[in-house]
Amino acid sequence: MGAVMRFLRAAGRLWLVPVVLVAWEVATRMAEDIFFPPPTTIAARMHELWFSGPAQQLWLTEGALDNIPTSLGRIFAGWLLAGVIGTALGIMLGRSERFSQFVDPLIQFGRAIPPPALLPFFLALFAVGAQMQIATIVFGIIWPILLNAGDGARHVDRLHLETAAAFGLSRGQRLTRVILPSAMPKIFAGLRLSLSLALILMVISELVGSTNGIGFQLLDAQRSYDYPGVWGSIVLLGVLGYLLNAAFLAAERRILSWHRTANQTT
Amino acid sequence: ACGGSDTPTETTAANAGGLEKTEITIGALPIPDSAALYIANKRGFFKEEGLTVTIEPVQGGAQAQQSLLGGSLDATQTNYVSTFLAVSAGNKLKIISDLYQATPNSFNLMVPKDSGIKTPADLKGKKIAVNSKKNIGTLAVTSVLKANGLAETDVEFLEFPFPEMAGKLQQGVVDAAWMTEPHLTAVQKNIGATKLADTMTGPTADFPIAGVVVTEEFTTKNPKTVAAFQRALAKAQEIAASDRKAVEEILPTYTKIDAATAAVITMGTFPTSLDETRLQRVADLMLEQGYLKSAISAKTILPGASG
Amino acid sequence: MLEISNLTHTYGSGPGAHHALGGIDLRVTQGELVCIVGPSGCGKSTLLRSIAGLLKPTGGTITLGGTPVDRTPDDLAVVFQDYSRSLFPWMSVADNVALPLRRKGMDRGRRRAAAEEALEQVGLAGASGKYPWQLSGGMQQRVSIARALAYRPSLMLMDEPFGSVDAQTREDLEDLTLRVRNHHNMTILLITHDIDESVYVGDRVVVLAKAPATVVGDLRVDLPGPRDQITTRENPAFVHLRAEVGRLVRGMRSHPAAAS
Amino acid sequence: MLEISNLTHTYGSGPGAHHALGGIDLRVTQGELVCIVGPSGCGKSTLLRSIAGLLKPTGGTITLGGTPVDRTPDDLAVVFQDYSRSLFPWMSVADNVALPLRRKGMDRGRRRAAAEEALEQVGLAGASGKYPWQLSGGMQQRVSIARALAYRPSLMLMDEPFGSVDAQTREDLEDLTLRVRNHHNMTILLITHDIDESVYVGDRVVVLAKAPATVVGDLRVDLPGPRDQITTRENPAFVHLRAEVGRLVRGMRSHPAAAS
Amino acid sequence: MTGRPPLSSRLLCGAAGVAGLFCVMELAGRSGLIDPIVFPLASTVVSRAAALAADGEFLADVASTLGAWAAGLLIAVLVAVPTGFLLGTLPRVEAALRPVLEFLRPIPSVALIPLALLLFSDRFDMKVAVIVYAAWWPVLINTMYGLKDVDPLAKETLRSFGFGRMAVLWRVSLPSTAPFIATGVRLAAAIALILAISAELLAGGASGIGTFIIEAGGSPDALEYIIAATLWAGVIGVVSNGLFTLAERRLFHWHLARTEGAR
Ligand SMILES: Nc1ncnc2c1ncn2[C@@H]1O[C@H](COP(=O)(O)OP(=O)(O)OP(=O)(O)O)[C@@H](O)[C@H]1O
Ligand SMILES: Nc1ncnc2c1ncn2[C@@H]1O[C@H](COP(=O)(O)OP(=O)(O)OP(=O)(O)O)[C@@H](O)[C@H]1O
Ligand SMILES: [Mg+2]
Ligand SMILES: [Mg+2]
Repeated sequence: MGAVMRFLRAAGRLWLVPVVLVAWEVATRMAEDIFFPPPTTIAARMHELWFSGPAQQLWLTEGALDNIPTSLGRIFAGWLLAGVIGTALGIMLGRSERFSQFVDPLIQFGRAIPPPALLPFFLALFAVGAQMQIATIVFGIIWPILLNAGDGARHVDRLHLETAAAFGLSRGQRLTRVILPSAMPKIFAGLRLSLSLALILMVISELVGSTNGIGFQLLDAQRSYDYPGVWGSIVLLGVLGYLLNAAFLAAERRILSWHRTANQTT
Repeated sequence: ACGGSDTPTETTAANAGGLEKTEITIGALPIPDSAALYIANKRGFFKEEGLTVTIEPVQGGAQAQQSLLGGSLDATQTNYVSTFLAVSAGNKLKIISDLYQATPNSFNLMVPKDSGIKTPADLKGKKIAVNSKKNIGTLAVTSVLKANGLAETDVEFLEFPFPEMAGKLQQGVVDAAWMTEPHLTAVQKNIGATKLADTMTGPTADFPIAGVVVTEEFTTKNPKTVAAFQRALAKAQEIAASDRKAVEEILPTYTKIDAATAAVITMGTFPTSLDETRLQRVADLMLEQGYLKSAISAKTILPGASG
Repeated sequence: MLEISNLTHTYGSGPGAHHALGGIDLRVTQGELVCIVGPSGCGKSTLLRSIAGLLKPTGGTITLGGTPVDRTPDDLAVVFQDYSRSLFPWMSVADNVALPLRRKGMDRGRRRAAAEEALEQVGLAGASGKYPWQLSGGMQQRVSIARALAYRPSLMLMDEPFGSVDAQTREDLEDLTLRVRNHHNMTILLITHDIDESVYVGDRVVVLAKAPATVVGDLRVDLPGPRDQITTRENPAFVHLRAEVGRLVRGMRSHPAAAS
Repeated sequence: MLEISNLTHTYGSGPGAHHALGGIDLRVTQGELVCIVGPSGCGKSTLLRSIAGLLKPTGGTITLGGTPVDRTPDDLAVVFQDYSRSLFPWMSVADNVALPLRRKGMDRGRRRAAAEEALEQVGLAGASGKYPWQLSGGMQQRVSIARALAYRPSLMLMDEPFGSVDAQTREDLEDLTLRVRNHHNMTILLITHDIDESVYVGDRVVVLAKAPATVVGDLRVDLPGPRDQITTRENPAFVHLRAEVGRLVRGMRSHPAAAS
Repeated sequence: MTGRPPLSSRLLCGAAGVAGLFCVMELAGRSGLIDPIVFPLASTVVSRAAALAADGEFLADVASTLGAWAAGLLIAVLVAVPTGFLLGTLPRVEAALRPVLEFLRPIPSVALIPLALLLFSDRFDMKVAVIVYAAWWPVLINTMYGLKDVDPLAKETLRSFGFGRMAVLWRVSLPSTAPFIATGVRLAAAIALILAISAELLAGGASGIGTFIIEAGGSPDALEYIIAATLWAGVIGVVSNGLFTLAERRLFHWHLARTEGAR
């Protein structure tokens, strides 16, 4: 009963989706533009590309099994790495004025460099393939985590830090018990931004020297003038992004429960 | 499809020839292929026809075609393989001028110094760098492979921009690279790479490479403008075809190729007329290699024929 | 144990500067409970924060057990005036209390037990699983007292620790503080605005004058121990001392009051 | 003017629920100053927040001037217990005080003047250009009192408003509150832990019992007006009432105390 | 608050950091760790970049890119902050829009450039549209998360004085969220610059750093040109970030004072 209700409520929250879909379908059918195929055409193409496989493969095609898991693997590897490195570096930056003085210009510099322009650099450092792609993803998405973590760590409530100091908490305890939790909401904002960016960077990293992945398929469809295919890839990215984000929010709700209730307005 | 025709066409008083549109923005790649466009502009051939032409650098054919349809470009340089692919996908495009045609050694397959690969037949199972998959590069390399008893599936094509290919060869990321000028000359000089094969021989000898494309709508709405443009560009093609010095002079003005390099690179030829049978070769080879699902007549991409 | 000499502090600089401490001298011996009273805004918290090493005073010296205080001394606990902001909202009440105990090398079980015990002592036996923001103001204040008491520091600094609780609870907490002090021979500095309280719990009452703060009175409280809320407060010596402190705070410096 | 009947409130639900208010009945007439006392954590702040419309009680009704309170009533000012968090750190002290006056449609100059006047009344004449975080705890508390007083609301809710200031300032603020109340005929509800204070400033003292809170005593304070810190507190009626409230808070319900 | 290092020491330390990286890169190139054919020497790149600074054409390119960048960033902020407030304060609207927004967010702006080309006949509009699309997310997300962090007691204070929802938003939520929004804007500024260049790269155009890179692509020294131009993009990023940081320090001194505690 509770589960049914929950399901219905979840479905209720999605009401805007069918509305948008129908509007999109109508608009594209009226426009009759080959660049803007209607959603049904896109869906058919997506089905053909990825979901028309045999039952024992969960109806996934070879194309799907070839491209989607590889891409997802790259995204996760890149995102996790970026999360760990970004949080660590960000907290160092936030807590150490010295350190931030030295590396801040480098960080601001790196941040402003278009990741595609850095592909040659990563290509030089890493073997082509997963390593280089993950490096590109990490480089491209680390900034929101880094900046937000730095910000969060810099702006911990003064009295919290003084309490920690007064009770002689060790550096490690201060970090894990005080600084990290209070920067956590901001770090999560960064992580959430980065998750979507990871999808984008995955596409970019697959544009050069790659032989598989969703980004590669997108590029392939683009140069074959397969517009439904292009849109199909875009929709796939959107759906993946939505699912990843939903999973992320669920995790966040658990981890930041104190934050939500502590700050809820009555 | 959107917007292209909405741009208000300005008809100035100076418009003697009754041109429908006197100001044209054309996209061009910063490579030798588009030299005639710049020559025509510099020597005032367009002006003589009452046209004001703005040439804007673009990076690749596909995006430029989108700009064409979106209306930010009126015409653009394109390669023929892209054009046929686009047309087969339902885009209504017309080639109004031919720009560039391959000559021997203008598009070569290069291997690093001391490579174990001595003949194209050794490429089986190897990795080859091309600037874009499903395009002239793969088409030309595949025809070389076929001539040597290999198929397209016997090798792996990887995409890299031309400037990065030297590095990839050096690092061993790829075993061979399909390159064109000025990178061909540079790669030989810098890393001592050697030529494995000329890809513009046999079925691809004198292969048509690039032309000027507009939308079909543009040709039907602006026939006089198109004709004026063609006349002006033909003059420039004539010069480019007959006077290498003219090309060498113009190259450094719109690319970052210096005069010294311009003097030594191998250049293709600049055809002076638009020839249906030559273009048909491209479509036929594409059909043969499976780039096209069904035959396309080159006539359909020439002005006049409604496709 | 604690020696403060000619301590000065100025907040900010230039025309907006505020001269908060104007040369404070104070010696506190081991095991003493010194109450500090003084008008609002005179610099009591500033003094406390300097002793805790949380603020670098602009002048003077503080030594603790012979070593100058330049960073937060070891084995110190503070009950902050702004107790609600000094609790960590992401931890349960018990975790807040248990957190500093890690420094003492206690294992999980003993930390937990010590926290529960301290919470029970301040009358919050049932609240250990709650979060600070689920508690009333007075309860939060008691959590922060429990945290300091459970830590059993050798020096405890308390900034108006009993301001938000009712009279009954306040008395209980005063007695608790005295008990814990006697039991563990702590040194305590306690800031309060309640003159009765300062005399009741203090071994000495130090009176600060308004900005910049200086010591204008330092009274030894010689009341027969163990103190008791009813008998002690009835003691004539208590009544006298209370009046004395009251006069000092009001700036009347021991003159007999004209009215009443 | 204010009528509360059978007000109940429960925080949370399920096994962790906390039953804070257990059926409160209270009537306050226009111009009255009602003091609320009760043990820490009993539900005083919860009651106040319900009246202010900041919290939706789970049961019962509150009407103000005949209309039920379902959102924040007009012409109300609150002095929060957690004063430091209720001041805006990005505004100067004067701006903090002047901000609510915008609601009164005052122009800039008059807002400014009113803020300066209120700050002076609470003894913070020089602090108007400072930021809240540059003030001591007691000064911050006075800023939040000044903000409420300057607003001249018809109903004022004060949650332990004088807890962080010294005795002298406290008396001044008590008298100030009484003066302002008489002058502008405000209705005031004041939560305090100081029993003397409750009797001194209150027209009535309402005593709440521990969780869930219920009214266990409602005493009318019949002291000859105008009150005076010295004479009023010496009045035998005052002493008697104080003892009475004290007994109620301690849960002894008017029985003569056994000890002492 | 006390003892903030003077600006000169910040600059000095920063310069030291940059010099350090330069040396590492140069050494990596000279020692053959990174083959100069694959990635040019740091000194080569820097001298190219220095030469570009005197190149009027390149400066015009930079100006053109910056124009689109500024317009795009401004619009993104103007759209994202109110939207963030709307979504942050109206949970129902947020719940309804979330699927659509979360669907749109991971769509690579780079993949959208071809579509933007179809929709806009003006290059500048196209660039700005793409920039806005990519740059508004960080501002939006940071605004929404910042709103969750507003002290409820501060909001209640204002409400108790009878202020309405809008007033509370304007006077409490906005100021206390502002520092976090500012971080979002700084994130967005870098993304906007990236998108401006990418859009120029993919779409071509009369001028812009991206266009410069296209032109350089045909050169045998293409890599050096491209990386030198990229270097300038980085420098623009550092400068703009410095300006933003300065502005933030001025605007949010209260935030720093309250939170820059014992380290
Ligand atoms: N947000 C909340 N969630 C859960 N429980 C709460 C919450 N706020 C208050 N309580 C509980 O409600 C009870 C009453 O709290 P309230 O703040 O009204 O007490 P109070 O009488 O004001 O106490 P004090 O004098 O200490 O301020 C307390 O036991 C507290 O634990
Ligand atoms: N961060 C600061 N910046 C500037 N001035 C400050 C700062 N902190 C405190 N002050 C000033 O220093 C003086 C002393 O403050 P302090 O907090 O020590 O007072 P206090 O004696 O604790 O008062 P209270 O009893 O009200 O808490 C006050 O006048 C206050 O305005
Ligand atoms: Mg203080
Ligand atoms: Mg309370």
